[in-house]
Amino acid sequence: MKLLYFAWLKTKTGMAEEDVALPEDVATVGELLTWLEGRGANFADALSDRGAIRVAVNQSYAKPGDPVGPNDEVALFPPVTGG
Amino acid sequence: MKLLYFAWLKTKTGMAEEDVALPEDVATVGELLTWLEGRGANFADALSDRGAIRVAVNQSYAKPGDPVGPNDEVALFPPVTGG
Amino acid sequence: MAVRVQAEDFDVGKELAQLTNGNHAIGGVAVFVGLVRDLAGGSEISAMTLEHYPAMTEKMLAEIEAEATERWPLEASLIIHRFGRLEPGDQIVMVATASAHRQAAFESCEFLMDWLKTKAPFWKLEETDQGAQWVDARDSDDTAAARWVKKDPDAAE
Amino acid sequence: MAVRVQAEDFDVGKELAQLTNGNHAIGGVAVFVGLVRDLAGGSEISAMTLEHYPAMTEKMLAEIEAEATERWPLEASLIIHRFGRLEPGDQIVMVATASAHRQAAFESCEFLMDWLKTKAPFWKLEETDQGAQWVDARDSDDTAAARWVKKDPDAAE
Repeated sequence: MKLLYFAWLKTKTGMAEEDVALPEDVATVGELLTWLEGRGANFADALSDRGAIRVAVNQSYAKPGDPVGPNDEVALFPPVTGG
Repeated sequence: MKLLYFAWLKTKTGMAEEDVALPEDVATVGELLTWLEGRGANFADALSDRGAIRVAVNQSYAKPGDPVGPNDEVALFPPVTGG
Repeated sequence: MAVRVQAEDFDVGKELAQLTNGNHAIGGVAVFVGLVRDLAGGSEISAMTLEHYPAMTEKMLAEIEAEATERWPLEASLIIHRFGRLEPGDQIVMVATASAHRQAAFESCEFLMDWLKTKAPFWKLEETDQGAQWVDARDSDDTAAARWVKKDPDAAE
Repeated sequence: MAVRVQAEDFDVGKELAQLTNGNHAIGGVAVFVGLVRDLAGGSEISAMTLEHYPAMTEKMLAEIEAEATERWPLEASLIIHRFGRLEPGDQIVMVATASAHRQAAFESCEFLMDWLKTKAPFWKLEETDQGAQWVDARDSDDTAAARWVKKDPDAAE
């Protein structure tokens, strides 16, 4: 799976993008976030406020229950502030 | 008093502007319209639908009860259609 | 804050650049540009002539703009309205309002257009293949303008 | 109907001329132009950097525009959004909608701006004398966007 991080999620995780091998029990957006939290202090910090995080799966907004798979591009970012 | 006519009020009355000497009993916008109606068939026709006529006294919208005097500029026109 | 009534065309880009130039408190500019359409009712329009009442026009537009400035926190505003003969595609009117935030800009721009449509002394004479005819005022314009009328809580007397 | 995401500045006048050119069914064009302000909260802003998610941005903007086109009878529309480093007074975004009547133009332009503010994947990093900081999303933007959510009468199931 390809993971992308934007804005302060990039700063806090310390990376803009990475390729990860998903554990078999990670099948939804919510499970992905929980798994990512366990990957270290920087991820735990970055993901501590779930309400402040938006997720896009293959460039479309996704909810916690939406499915994710190994070939997906998943982006994590704060609420948008353009315009 | 200076009278101005715009749009189809100009076409129907046959004039764009005129100077008139007001009869002494004409003191309001409503009385002015009634007096004008009696000045001939073209005026009677032009003023037959009071609801379709707007009046401005000295370049400000006026109501039937508002006063008019010999030194005023009074304009008669249909509802505006600019913009 | 400016109002112009003119026969000449105007350049929207230049006007906007002038309106906002150097004022870094402006976060958004709402603009409306009205154009001559080639259809009215069912008739093809070849041209139109905008008549107006010059002594009253600038006075009304200035009043309308002053009210917008009082009701919304505007950094700048502009109204340009043309008169004379215009053809389909020609620009008729431009209203622009600039504010720190977009909602004030949008609202005041709509307010100005609605009042201009119902208060500013302009009349359109359309040339169609049926001959020339004066455009009728639209009820929907009155309805649009009515939504801005302030309800005065002290008006009981 | 067009969407552009670019680092370069844009010329509002030229874009509008291109948008309306030759289409005489257009009676009105509503436009919004967003500019960089020099103040945020209490801090002076010297510049900002707009980050975005390129693969998603054009997709979202195209979806937003398609929905506007479905909901209002638009003759033409345009969204331009910049990214990269911008300074106070610089143009960030332009949305323009053209329709036969002004109400459709105004409403769809506001709709596009509201959705763009809450859906398009852009993030502002402001440089102030306190250092650089990511701008927080504003609740008022969510509120503004929420007013466009259609209530589906068949949604009982």
